[in-house]
Amino acid sequence: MKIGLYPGCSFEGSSREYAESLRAIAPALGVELEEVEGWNCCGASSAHSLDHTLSLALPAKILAQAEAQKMEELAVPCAACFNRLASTRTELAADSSVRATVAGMINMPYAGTTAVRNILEVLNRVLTPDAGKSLPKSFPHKVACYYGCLLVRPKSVVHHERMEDPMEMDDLMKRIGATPIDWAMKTECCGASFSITRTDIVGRLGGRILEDAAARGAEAIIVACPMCHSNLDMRRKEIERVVGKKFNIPVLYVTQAIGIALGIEPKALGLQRHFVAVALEGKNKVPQNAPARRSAAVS
Amino acid sequence: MDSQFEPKILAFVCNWCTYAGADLTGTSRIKYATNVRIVRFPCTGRIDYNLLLRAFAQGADGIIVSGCHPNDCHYTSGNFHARRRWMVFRQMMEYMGIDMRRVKFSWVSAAEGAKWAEVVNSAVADVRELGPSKAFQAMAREVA
Amino acid sequence: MQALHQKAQELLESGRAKVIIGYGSGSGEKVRPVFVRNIADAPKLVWDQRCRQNLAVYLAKPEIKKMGMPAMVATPVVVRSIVQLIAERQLKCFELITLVIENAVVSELTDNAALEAYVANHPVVFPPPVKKEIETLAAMSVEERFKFWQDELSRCFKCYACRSSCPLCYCERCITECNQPQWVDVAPHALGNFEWHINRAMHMAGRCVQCGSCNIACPVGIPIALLTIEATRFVEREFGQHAGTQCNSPAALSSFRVEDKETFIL
Amino acid sequence: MSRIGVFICHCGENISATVDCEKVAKTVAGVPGVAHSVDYKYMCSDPGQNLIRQAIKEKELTGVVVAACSPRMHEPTFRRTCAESGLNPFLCEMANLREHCSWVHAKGDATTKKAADLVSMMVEKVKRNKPLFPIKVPVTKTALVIGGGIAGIQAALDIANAGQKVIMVEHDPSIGGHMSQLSETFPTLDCSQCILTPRMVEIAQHQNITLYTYAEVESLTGFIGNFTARIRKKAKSIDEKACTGCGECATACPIKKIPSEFNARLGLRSAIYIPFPQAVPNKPVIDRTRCSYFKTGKCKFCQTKCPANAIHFDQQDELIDIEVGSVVVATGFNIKETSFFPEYGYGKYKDVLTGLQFERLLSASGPTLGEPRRPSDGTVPKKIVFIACAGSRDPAKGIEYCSKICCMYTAKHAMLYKHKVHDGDAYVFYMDIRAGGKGYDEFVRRAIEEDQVNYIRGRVSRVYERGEKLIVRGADTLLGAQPVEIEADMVVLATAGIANDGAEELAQKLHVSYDAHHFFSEAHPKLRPVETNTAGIFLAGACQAPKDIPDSVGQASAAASKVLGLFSADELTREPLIAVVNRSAPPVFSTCVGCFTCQTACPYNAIEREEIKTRDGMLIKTVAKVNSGLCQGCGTCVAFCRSKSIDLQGYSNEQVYAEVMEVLA
Repeated sequence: MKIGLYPGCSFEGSSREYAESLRAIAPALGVELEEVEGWNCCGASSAHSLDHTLSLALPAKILAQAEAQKMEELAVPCAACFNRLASTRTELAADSSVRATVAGMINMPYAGTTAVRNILEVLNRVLTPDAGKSLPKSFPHKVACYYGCLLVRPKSVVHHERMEDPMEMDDLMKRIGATPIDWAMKTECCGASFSITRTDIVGRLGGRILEDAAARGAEAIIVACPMCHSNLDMRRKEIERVVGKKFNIPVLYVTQAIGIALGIEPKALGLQRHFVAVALEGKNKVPQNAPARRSAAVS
Repeated sequence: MDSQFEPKILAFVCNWCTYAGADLTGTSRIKYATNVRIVRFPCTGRIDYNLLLRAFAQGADGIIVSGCHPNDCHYTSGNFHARRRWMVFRQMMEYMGIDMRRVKFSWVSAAEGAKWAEVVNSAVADVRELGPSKAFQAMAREVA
Repeated sequence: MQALHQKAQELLESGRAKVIIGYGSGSGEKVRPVFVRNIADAPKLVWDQRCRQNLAVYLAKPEIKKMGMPAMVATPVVVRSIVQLIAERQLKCFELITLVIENAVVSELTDNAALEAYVANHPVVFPPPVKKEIETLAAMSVEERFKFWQDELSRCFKCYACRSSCPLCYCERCITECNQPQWVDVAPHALGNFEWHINRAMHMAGRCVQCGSCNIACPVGIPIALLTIEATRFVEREFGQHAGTQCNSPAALSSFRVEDKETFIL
Repeated sequence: MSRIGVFICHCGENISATVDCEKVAKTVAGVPGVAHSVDYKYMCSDPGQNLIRQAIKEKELTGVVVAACSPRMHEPTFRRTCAESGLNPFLCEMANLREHCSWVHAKGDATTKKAADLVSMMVEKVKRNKPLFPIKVPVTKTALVIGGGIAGIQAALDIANAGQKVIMVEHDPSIGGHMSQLSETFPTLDCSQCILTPRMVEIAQHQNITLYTYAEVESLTGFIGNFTARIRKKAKSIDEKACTGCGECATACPIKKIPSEFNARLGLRSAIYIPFPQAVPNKPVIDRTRCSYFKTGKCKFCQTKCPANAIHFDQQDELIDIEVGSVVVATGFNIKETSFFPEYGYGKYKDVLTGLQFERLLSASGPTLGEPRRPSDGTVPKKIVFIACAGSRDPAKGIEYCSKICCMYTAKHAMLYKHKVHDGDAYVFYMDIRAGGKGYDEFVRRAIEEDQVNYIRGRVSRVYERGEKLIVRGADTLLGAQPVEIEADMVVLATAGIANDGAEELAQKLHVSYDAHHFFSEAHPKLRPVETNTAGIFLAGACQAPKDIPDSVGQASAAASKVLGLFSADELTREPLIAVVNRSAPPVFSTCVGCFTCQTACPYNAIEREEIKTRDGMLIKTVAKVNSGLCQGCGTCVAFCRSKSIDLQGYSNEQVYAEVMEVLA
């Protein structure tokens, strides 16, 4: 499957390991990623609270460029970027006058032909139950799938059927041999961009998430959003200070967990970059038929 | 500059669903194009295809035929009869070379005030794009 | 032919039939309908490949009805017409004697089941030119068909031979004769002709026995049978009802199934 | 020559704000045949109607067009006005300038032009209207009441006590409906069963009432005054005459772990069961989907234990055809289950309950004998949270409407909880308190002030389990949207009232209309609140919209009075808008050729065959004839008639043709 990719700024910085792990697992899952050329900031976390039209124009430019590259679909790994791109696409589809204004601002034609996909949608398409059975390793751990807010809301944009209790990541984890727990904090707020300005709030909100995951015996928290990751991983000290408790639960990107199950070495997945050390490993599956391996070697 | 082509659109609707639905459009103050004139019938079953022919012959640019959703007919089955009639009529009109995009068929219930406005607006937009009916104009020319 | 003459004589002699409607020699090589009321005239009846006209049209004519019990020499299209007329309550099977001839043997179709069985064994066959016309039209675009029919119908001068030749056009008052309101423009101009012919097609939808009599009757050679054939074949395709095959089938157009499938209703 | 009067209504400013009424009147005055054309502020007012009355007399009008609101609103009004002035009412038509023009278009020439078109269409139609006269049909003086809840019970008793016959059909094994499940009722806190059960008994014993329980309406045909209903009496597998209701069978039944419908699945019942002790009739039924015998062919324990030999496994469903003159639909409502709420746990938390379930916990006859106890561990909750508007008034949940009863019953629940658990804390999260009704607001105040229920104005965003507690997270909007978190033992959701399963299907069987939420539609939201659009069928209770007991009872009595009004005469008059097959002088008699295409088209079997014969009995021809009692005037036959021999009065070929020709002229 060939699909467009909008990396977004955190891919280059705070969530490098997300980028590394995605790029590492993509070939194994048969995904070819084509980056949007000359991409710009999506405007997340600030533009939409400053200037509404600007907050549409920034994502529109990205989408227009994707269209120019004839991409039918655009994968957006960052949940915040995904939300901005999807919101923009919805709003521009509904109102032709806004569409005209924005097209004028970005000075590019915009038709709205490129669909926006989050990483869970893409992975669910390639990592089917059948594909899961033929993975070299399994990831036999109890995990708390943490979706955060931006992948499932708002309803008018994302049209998520079970936005209070999404299951896409849980399904993916089951397919790589993990046991997702039933917990209460799946879509709670992590504090998002307060990661920088109000770490006390992050401490409180993140604390609730970690407490519930820990109480229910999770060995890892799985995320699909750079902000969720930085709040739960990078701000772990702050959380522990606010809650007054220690947590040893590592936070993994969904792509890293899958990478482990694919047998990719930890470094290629960027596991060493985390603040909270990741000591989870994949488990070798008993090879089901040896000849298959041999033929793989021959080819 | 030429003024915009304002299509004349006739709507044949049933009393119980679409007429009431169009009433609701009014009560909800939803605005739509002024091009449409509604003719009220008790039921879509009553709507004779000859009225559509007459309307086109008389210079209508577009026609809307609308009634109750399947199973909702006030008379149980008038709309089912109408549906079959329109299936055959459309087929024969097209077989004789008439572009049936000028005729919109819809089910609009008494609760679908907004849908009525959409049906009218889309009929007006579509017919405006198609322009005046060339086929009927050509045939009518001979009458004069 | 001998057998037919004999059967005709028997029927008239016994008084079971008052008139035998069949084919006789016409001008030149042609055959024409004959109405044999005297035993002595029985040998006028002819039976061969040329006998193609749909004689069922006479069943509804009041002049013929006055003659008394008819026996009709029936080709497959005649039998289909009779079945459809029975379905439309214009006729009952015992109100006529249906004679069919196969391998020089004349037999009677005495009840609905026999009529239906005969029809089932004799499916509709179009002469090659008609078949070709159907295919040509099917391949045309809507615009091309408009031009085709405008050209063809421009010759129509509303003689209504199509109507008179059709065994199923039995209305005592045709829609064209309604003037309050005037549904169909009386004049034979493009619009009036279009209105008449689409009305004829709509009226024949699911009823046309596809005999082609209207085509043969048209003095200016318009292939008008195509319209009624298309209407009826559409009904066959969409609703599964075949005209002239069932003596008690409901009218195809005024019945419905909840699961009828259309593609155009918003 | 026609002399048509045209009366243009401004409807205050409803029409005149966007339509130049004066100009329309002037334009139409020029239409041939128009003898009089005026505009006026309120045509439906007395002076407005007087304008019409006067003009009919002074100008000798032969037809009237009132251009005002929708004919669905005021056509009867203006037709009556004409009739009072000696003009046949069917010579009056309305042009819909309000709903179809002024309200949906902006002010401008195009709008005024459209208004003039709509009026002249109607002028052309009315020129071709013919005087019509009402049709008389006989009335069967028996009413069918569908549903045996409080609304159905009230309607049935009112009709029966007035001396008319009633047939009541109830879907469940017992009548009583939701009211029989309630503990106590607001605002008086009297016991629900104490006030209901005497009426249930009255139904069973009333000589004018025939009761069919465990039965459904299979079909309804006919028309006002003359319906035929087919009732399916589902097999109870019990000989009701022989059964004494002793209950031995239920004790003997080995299948006992079936969630009880009556106890909102908080209690259990057996496969052969009487739904509750005060059931009417007090006879059991066998639930064939659960019974061992019906599933495996073995068991019959109940039969061996029955002292009356009343159990018959081979009993069949029975179909009964009944003739009725009128129908009262009182099929009630249902509520959303907890599984509908993802944010409150998708129904996976045992101690998150619906209001109806909590009602059963509070009921002395309920599974806990009136003690509020947690279904999970049987302990008494010390902290309880009630969430009002669970689903209701929430467009995101697809339920925009207010369920009406929740504010009151939530106050009642909190109050009753406090009465039973004195040291407990009760919290109510609410959006608004809608306590309109006699003694209602006082009741809520009492809950807050005397029983110290904590009312928090705000929504609950999430409920989740932590250990044995339920964490309720919400906001207090009166304290500046401050987050609130309550560690509760039990959460009760006042879930939205919704239409019953199968409401849509029933509406289709009865040919009544229903709204987007499948509640049955009244004929007019204000002026005809108990009638449906189908003559002779009335609505009572929550099948029309969620309502409380007093409203349901009120509407039921209203429906009963409508039925009694209908039954007050031996004949009723019907609108003559029916189809007619033409007749003419011999030798034609009729242009109908007797193809009977119309017969297959008619949904009401109203087309009959008429044989036209000579004086000495010779058949001339067979033609179609319309039974004026059965014809409902849909006109489907008219559009199918090839020879145009059948026409519809009021929507005749000439009339509709003239409308089309005029508007495009």
